[in-house]
Amino acid sequence: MVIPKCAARPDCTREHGLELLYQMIRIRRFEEKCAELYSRGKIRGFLHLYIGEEGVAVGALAALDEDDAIVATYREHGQALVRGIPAGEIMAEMYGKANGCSRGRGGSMHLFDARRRFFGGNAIVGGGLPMAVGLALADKLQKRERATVCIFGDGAVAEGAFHESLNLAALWKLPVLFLCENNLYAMGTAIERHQSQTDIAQKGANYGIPAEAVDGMDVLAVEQVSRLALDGVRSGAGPFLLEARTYRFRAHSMYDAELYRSKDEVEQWKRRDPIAFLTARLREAHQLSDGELAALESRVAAEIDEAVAVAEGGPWEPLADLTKDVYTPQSTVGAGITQATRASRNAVSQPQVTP
Amino acid sequence: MVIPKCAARPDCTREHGLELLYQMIRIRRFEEKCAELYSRGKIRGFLHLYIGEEGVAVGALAALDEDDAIVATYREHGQALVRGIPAGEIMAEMYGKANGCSRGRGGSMHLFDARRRFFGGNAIVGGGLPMAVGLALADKLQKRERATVCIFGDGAVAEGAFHESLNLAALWKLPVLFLCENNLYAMGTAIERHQSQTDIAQKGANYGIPAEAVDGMDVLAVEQVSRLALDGVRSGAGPFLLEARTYRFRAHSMYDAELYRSKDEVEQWKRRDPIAFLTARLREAHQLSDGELAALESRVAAEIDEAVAVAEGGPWEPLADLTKDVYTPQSTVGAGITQATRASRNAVSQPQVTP
Amino acid sequence: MTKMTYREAVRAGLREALQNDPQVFLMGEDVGRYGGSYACSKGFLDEFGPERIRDTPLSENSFMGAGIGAALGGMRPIVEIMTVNFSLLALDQVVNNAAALRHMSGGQVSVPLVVRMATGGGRQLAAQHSHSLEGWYAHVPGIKVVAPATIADARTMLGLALREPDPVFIFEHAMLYPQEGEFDETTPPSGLEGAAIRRPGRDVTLVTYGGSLGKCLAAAETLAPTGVACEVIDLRSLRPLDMDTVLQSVAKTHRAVIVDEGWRTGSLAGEISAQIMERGFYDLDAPVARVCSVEVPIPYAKHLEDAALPQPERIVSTIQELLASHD
Amino acid sequence: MTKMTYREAVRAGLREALQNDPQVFLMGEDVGRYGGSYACSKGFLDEFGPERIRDTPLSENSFMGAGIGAALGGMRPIVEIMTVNFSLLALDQVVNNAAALRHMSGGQVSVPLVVRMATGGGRQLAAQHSHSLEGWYAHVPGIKVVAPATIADARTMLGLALREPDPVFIFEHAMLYPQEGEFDETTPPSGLEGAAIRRPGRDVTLVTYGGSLGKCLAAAETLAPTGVACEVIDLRSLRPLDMDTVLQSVAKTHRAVIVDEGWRTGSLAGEISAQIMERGFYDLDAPVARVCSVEVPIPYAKHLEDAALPQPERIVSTIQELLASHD
Ligand SMILES: Cc1ncc(C[n+]2csc(CCOP(=O)(O)OP(=O)(O)O)c2C)c(N)n1
Ligand SMILES: Cc1ncc(C[n+]2csc(CCOP(=O)(O)OP(=O)(O)O)c2C)c(N)n1
Ligand SMILES: [Mg+2]
Ligand SMILES: [Mg+2]
Repeated sequence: MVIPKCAARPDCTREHGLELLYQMIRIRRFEEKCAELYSRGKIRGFLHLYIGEEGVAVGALAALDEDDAIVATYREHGQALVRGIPAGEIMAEMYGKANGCSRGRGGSMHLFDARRRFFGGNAIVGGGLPMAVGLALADKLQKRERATVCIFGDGAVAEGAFHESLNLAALWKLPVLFLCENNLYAMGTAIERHQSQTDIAQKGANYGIPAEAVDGMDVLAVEQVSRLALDGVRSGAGPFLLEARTYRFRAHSMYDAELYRSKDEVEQWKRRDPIAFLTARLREAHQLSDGELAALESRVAAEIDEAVAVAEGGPWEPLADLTKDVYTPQSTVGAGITQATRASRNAVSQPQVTP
Repeated sequence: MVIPKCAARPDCTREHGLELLYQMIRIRRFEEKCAELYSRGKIRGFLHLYIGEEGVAVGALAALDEDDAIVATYREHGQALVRGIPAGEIMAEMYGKANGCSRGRGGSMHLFDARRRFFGGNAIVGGGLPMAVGLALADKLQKRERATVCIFGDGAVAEGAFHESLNLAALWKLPVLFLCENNLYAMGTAIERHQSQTDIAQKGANYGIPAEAVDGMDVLAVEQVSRLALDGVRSGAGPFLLEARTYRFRAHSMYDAELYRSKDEVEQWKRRDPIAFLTARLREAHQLSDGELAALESRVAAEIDEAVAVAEGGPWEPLADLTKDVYTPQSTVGAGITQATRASRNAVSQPQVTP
Repeated sequence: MTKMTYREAVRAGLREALQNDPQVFLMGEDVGRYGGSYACSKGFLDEFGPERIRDTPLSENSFMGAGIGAALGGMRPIVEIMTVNFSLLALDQVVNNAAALRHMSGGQVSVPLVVRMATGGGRQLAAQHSHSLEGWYAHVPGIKVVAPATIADARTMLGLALREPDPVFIFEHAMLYPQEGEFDETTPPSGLEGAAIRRPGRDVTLVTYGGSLGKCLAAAETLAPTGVACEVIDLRSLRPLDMDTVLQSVAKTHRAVIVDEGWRTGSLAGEISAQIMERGFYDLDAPVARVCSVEVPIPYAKHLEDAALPQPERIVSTIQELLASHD
Repeated sequence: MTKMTYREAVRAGLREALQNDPQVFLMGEDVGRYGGSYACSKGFLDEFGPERIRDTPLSENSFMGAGIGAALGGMRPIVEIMTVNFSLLALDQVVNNAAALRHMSGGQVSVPLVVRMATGGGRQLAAQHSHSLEGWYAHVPGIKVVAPATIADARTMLGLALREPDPVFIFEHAMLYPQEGEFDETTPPSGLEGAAIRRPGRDVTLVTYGGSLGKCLAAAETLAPTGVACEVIDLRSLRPLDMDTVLQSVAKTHRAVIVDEGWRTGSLAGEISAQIMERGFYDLDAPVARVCSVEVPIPYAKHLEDAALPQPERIVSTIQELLASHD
C-alpha cells in the first residue's frame, strides 16, 4: 500500500492533520494518566491500554459519520474519546462514579454512549461481532444508509464468532466495516501461534468480502482506506474487512509481566510510534511548529485535568439503586418503542470529533 | 479432476470394484429397509437417510486403515456399515434394543463402536469437529502414524466449530482428514443461502490447509483422492480438507415435505446415482454380469433379513439399568487407564470391510 | 371459540405479530423455505418475503447476537433457535450480551428481543436432542423466560413478549405442537407473567409448567376418584416466578409437589421448593416433593426414555407417598 | 507443613501431575508463554516443553472439544478455560459430548478429561467477567464438579481428579489465588467427593463452597463471641453433593444457611435447600435460608459489587434473623 502524503490528499487540510495529531495525543495522555491512577488505586479491575495503537482508532473513526455505529472491545478508551464521549465521563466511569458514561456499572471495559451510537466496550473476545452484524441488519432493513464499524483484535479472529459473523454479513450484504486491530498478540500468544494462516486481510476471500491491510501506525493511511471502505459499505456493496497492522507498546493489561516478547521487539516498534510519525510528517510539511505542538499538549493536559476533576468530584451511585437497570421500567416504554430505539431515532446531531 | 478408469488403477482390481459396489448396495438396501421399518413404527426418533451419497462413505472409508478413527454425523448408517459394525447391531440400535451397538441408548444418530474406532454419530451439527481434532492430537502426541477422518455436511461449514477446528488442526499439523459431504443443502437451506462463498474446498486456503473437491457420485474418484490425502495426513503433513460433491435423494429426515427444492432437481441428480454409475463402469469393463449382480443383491438381502432378525430378537435393556453408564464404574478403571484407553490400545485386528 | 393445535396457535401468534408491526421479523434456521422445523412458519416466506422471514446459516451464536444487535438498532427481531439443545452454542450472547447490556451500560439501552425455541424430550431423539434447560435461562437476571403450556398461551404469549422492552425467551415443549384445544378469542390474554391455576383442589398443590402440565392434569384426574383433590398450578413464567400464587395454594393445601422435566439436581423445581421453604415453611404439613427427570442423558429406547422423564404414574405415586407420610 | 499460596498450591498440583504421568498435558489460552492468566503454569513451558504445555488460540468451544477427543484417544488432558465466563462458549461440548458420550455409546467409552477454570467476582471486573456458573455445571449428569476452597484441596484435588475415569470440572475462585495457608504433606488427601466440616458448631449449619468459605468462617468468627456456634460445611464437591454430611449437621443444629455466590434464583443453594427439605424437614426448627448474589449483572463500582456479592455481614445478619425467628 502506497502511503499517501498528507498534502497530496485533497481531504487532508493542515487543520485536519493537526486534528488527527491532537486526537492521538489526547488518547496517549489520557491513558498515561489512567496508568498512573491505576497504580494509585483510583481505577480498578482490568485496564487495557491502547498506547501505540492510536493511529487506528483516530484514522478509522475520522472516516465515520455521526449516525454510524461503533462496536468496540475492552481496549476502547481511544475509540470512546475520539467518538466524542467526554473525557470526564470516561474517567468517572473508570472511577466507578455515577456520572460515568455507564453510571459506574461498566468500568474501563464497558464504555457506552447510545446517543453517539457507541455500543460498548465488550469484554468477551469476539462477542461484539454478531451484535455489529445485527446493528447493520437493522440499518439495512430500515433502509438507512449508514455503517457499523466493528472493532476486534487479531485474537478474535480465531473465535467461531468471527467466522459466523463474516459469513452472515457477506451473505446478507450488510453494511459492516470489520476492523481488525492486528497488534500481533492475543494476550501472550503471538499471531503465529494462534493463526495457521497469519494474513488476516486474506481471510476476506473466504467469505467473498473485499479486504485490505493497512499500516496502523500511519493514521492518514488508516483514514484514507477507511473512507474508501466505508463508501462501499454505506452504498450497499456489503461488508469490508480492514486489517490495521499495529502494536501495543504496553502490557496486555496491568497484570502482565510480558514474558512472551522481547524488549527489543517492543523497542523496534516504538520507533514507529504513530504520534511521532505524524508529527514528523507535519513538521516536514512545515505544518507544525514547536509552539503549536506545545499548545496542543497543554490543551490536552487541561482536558485531562478537568476529566480527573469530574471523576474525583462525581457522586457514587446510591446502594439502593443496585438493581436499577436490570430490566427496563415499563413507564419508559412508549407504544412499543424502547429507550434504545428512541435514542437511536432521535440521535442528536453531535460533532463526531470533539474540539 | 480426471476420473480414473478402474482398470487403469493399479489398486483397483475387479474384486475391489465389486467390493465397492457391494458396499454401496448394502447401504442402499439397508436404508430402504430402515425407511420401511420407520413407517411401521419399529424405528423411531430421527432417521436421516444417506441414499444417493453412498459413494462418499464407501470411497473414503475404503482408504482407511483399521486403526484410523472416524467421527461422523447423525447421517451415519453408511459409514457405520462400511466400517464393519455388524448390520444386526446397527439395526438393533435403531430398534432401541440392548444388543444394539450403543445398547439402545443412542439410536440412529448415535452409532458407536469404540473397538473399530468409530466415535459416533453426533447429532449436533459441527459438534464432531473439535473431537476429531483431539483424537488426532492424541495420535500425534503418542507418535502413532494414524489418521482421524472427520465427516460433516455443508451446513456445518457455517458453524464456528468448523473455523476453530480447522485452524487448530492446521496450527498443530494434526493428522485429520476433514471430509465435507456437500449435498448442497443444510436441511432446507441451499448452500447459496448459507455460505457467502460456496466453494468449500477453497476454504482450505483460509487455514493453509491443502484441499480438493471430488465428485462424490464417483466412488472410485473419492477413494483415490482419499488415499492421496490420507498418505499426506498420516505422514505428518497436517490436515487435509476434502469436499465431496454429492446429493441426497431422499428427504432430510422422515418429517420433511421438501418444499425447498424441485422434483426436477432431484431427478437430475438421480441420473448420477453412484451405484448405477459404478455398475455401468464395471459392465463396460466386462467385470460384472447380470448373474453376479443378482448374487450381490441376494447376499445383501440375506444380510438385511438377518439384521432385522437380530433386531427383532434382541432383548430390551432392563429398566433397572437406566442410569448405568452415566459414570464409569471405578472397578473398570485399572491403574489410571480408562476403558476407552484400553479399548483403543487393544484394538483387535479387525477387517475394515466385512465380506 | 376456535379449535386449533398448539402449532397453529404459535403460527397464528407469529403471523399476527408480523402483520401488526413492520419492525418485527423472524430469523432462524429453516424458518423460511423449509417452513420451520416444527412447521410454525409454513407459508410465511411467501406472505412476508425474505427480508422478514430470514433463513440463517447454522450459526446459533452469531444469529442470536445479530438479533441482539438488530434490537439495539430499532427492530423487533424474533429469533428462532430450533431447539434448546442448540442454544448451548449461543449462551455467551444470551448471558453476556442480551442479559447484561442494559445494566452494563448504566441503563442506556434496552434489548427488545424475543427468542423462541422448542424444548424437552419424549420423541426418542436421544441425549443431544432432549434437553430441558429452560431452568438455566431462568437463572439469569436481565432476561424474562416463559413457557406456554396451553393453546391460549401459545397463541398470545408471543404478542405479549413483543410488548416487553427486554429480552424474552419463549420455550415451547416439542410434544405440545400437535396437541389440540379450544382458543377463545374473546377472552383477553392473561399477562405475560402470572401463574395460573389450571385445576383447583384442596389436598395438594402441583406446581409445573410447559410440557409437564398435561401430565399433572392427568395425575390429578387419576387421583380424583380416590378422593384426592389436586390443585394444579401452571407457572407460565419461569422468570420472574409468581411465587405468590404458589404460596397461596400451599397455604390452603399444606402440601406441594413440583413437576419439572429438567434433571433433578439443580432443577428449577429445586428453586421453587427452596422458595416454598423460605416463605411457606410454616404452612407445610410435609416436605415439598419433586418429580423431575432422572439424572441420565436421555436415552433413545422408548421404555428407557419414558422411565427417565416425569410421567403421570410417577406423579401419582409421589403424591400418594406424600399424603401417606403424614396421615 | 509448608506455607504456600493457593496459586502455588494449584501450580504444585499441576506440576506433580505433569511429572507423574507422561499422558498428562495442559492446554488452554496463554498457559505457556504467558505463564497462565493467573500464573498457575509459570515456567512450565520451559520445564515440560510446548507439546505438553499447549497455548491455544481463542477457541473455547473447540479446544474443549479437542480435550474430549484427546481423552478418547488415550491422553490425560487438562484443559484450562481462563474463566467460567468464557466457558459459555464451550457449553455445547461439555453438555452434549463430555457428559453424554459414555451413556450415548452404551458405555463403550469414557472421557477422562479434567477442566480447570477460575470463577467468581470480587475484583471489579464487571458483568461479563464475574460469573459464578458452577451451579450450572452441577446440573449435568455425566460430569463431576469440584471447588477447592482450601490450600490443601487446591494442592490435591487435581491429582484426585486425574484418577477419575470421567470428566471432572475444577472451579478455582479467582479471589483465592493470593491467599496463603499451610499445607501438610503428611496428611493423606481427602477424597474428591466428600464434604468437610471446616468449623464445628451446634447452633446453625452454614453450607458453602469455594470462594464463600472464608466469608462463612469470618461470619462464624464474628458470631462466636455472641454465643452463636456455627458449623461450617465446605461442600468441596458440587456434583455429586455429599448431602449426608449436610443432613447430619442439620440434624444437630436444626437450622441452616446456604451461602453461594451464584445468583439466588436457580442457584445451587436452592438445590441444597430443596434437598434439606426433602430429607431433613423434620429436623428443621426454622426454614433454611440462603445468602446468594443479588440478581443483577455484577457491577464494576466497588461499593455496588460488594453489595451484589455475599459478604460476611449479610451472612451474620441472616443467621441472626434465622435464630430470632424462632426463639
Ligand atoms: C472469549 C474470551 N476468551 C478469553 C478472554 C481473555 N482475554 C481477554 S483479552 C485476550 C486477548 C485478545 O487478543 P486480541 O483479540 O488480539 O486483542 P488485543 O488484546 O490484542 O487488543 C484474552 C485471551 C476473553 N476476554 N474472552
Ligand atoms: C447445532 C445444530 N443446529 C441445528 C441442528 C438441526 N439440524 C440437524 S441437521 C441440520 C442440517 C445440517 O446440514 P448439513 O451439515 O449440510 O448436513 P446434511 O444433513 O445435509 O447431511 C440441521 C439444521 C443441529 N442438529 N445442530
Ligand atoms: Mg491482539
Ligand atoms: Mg448438507
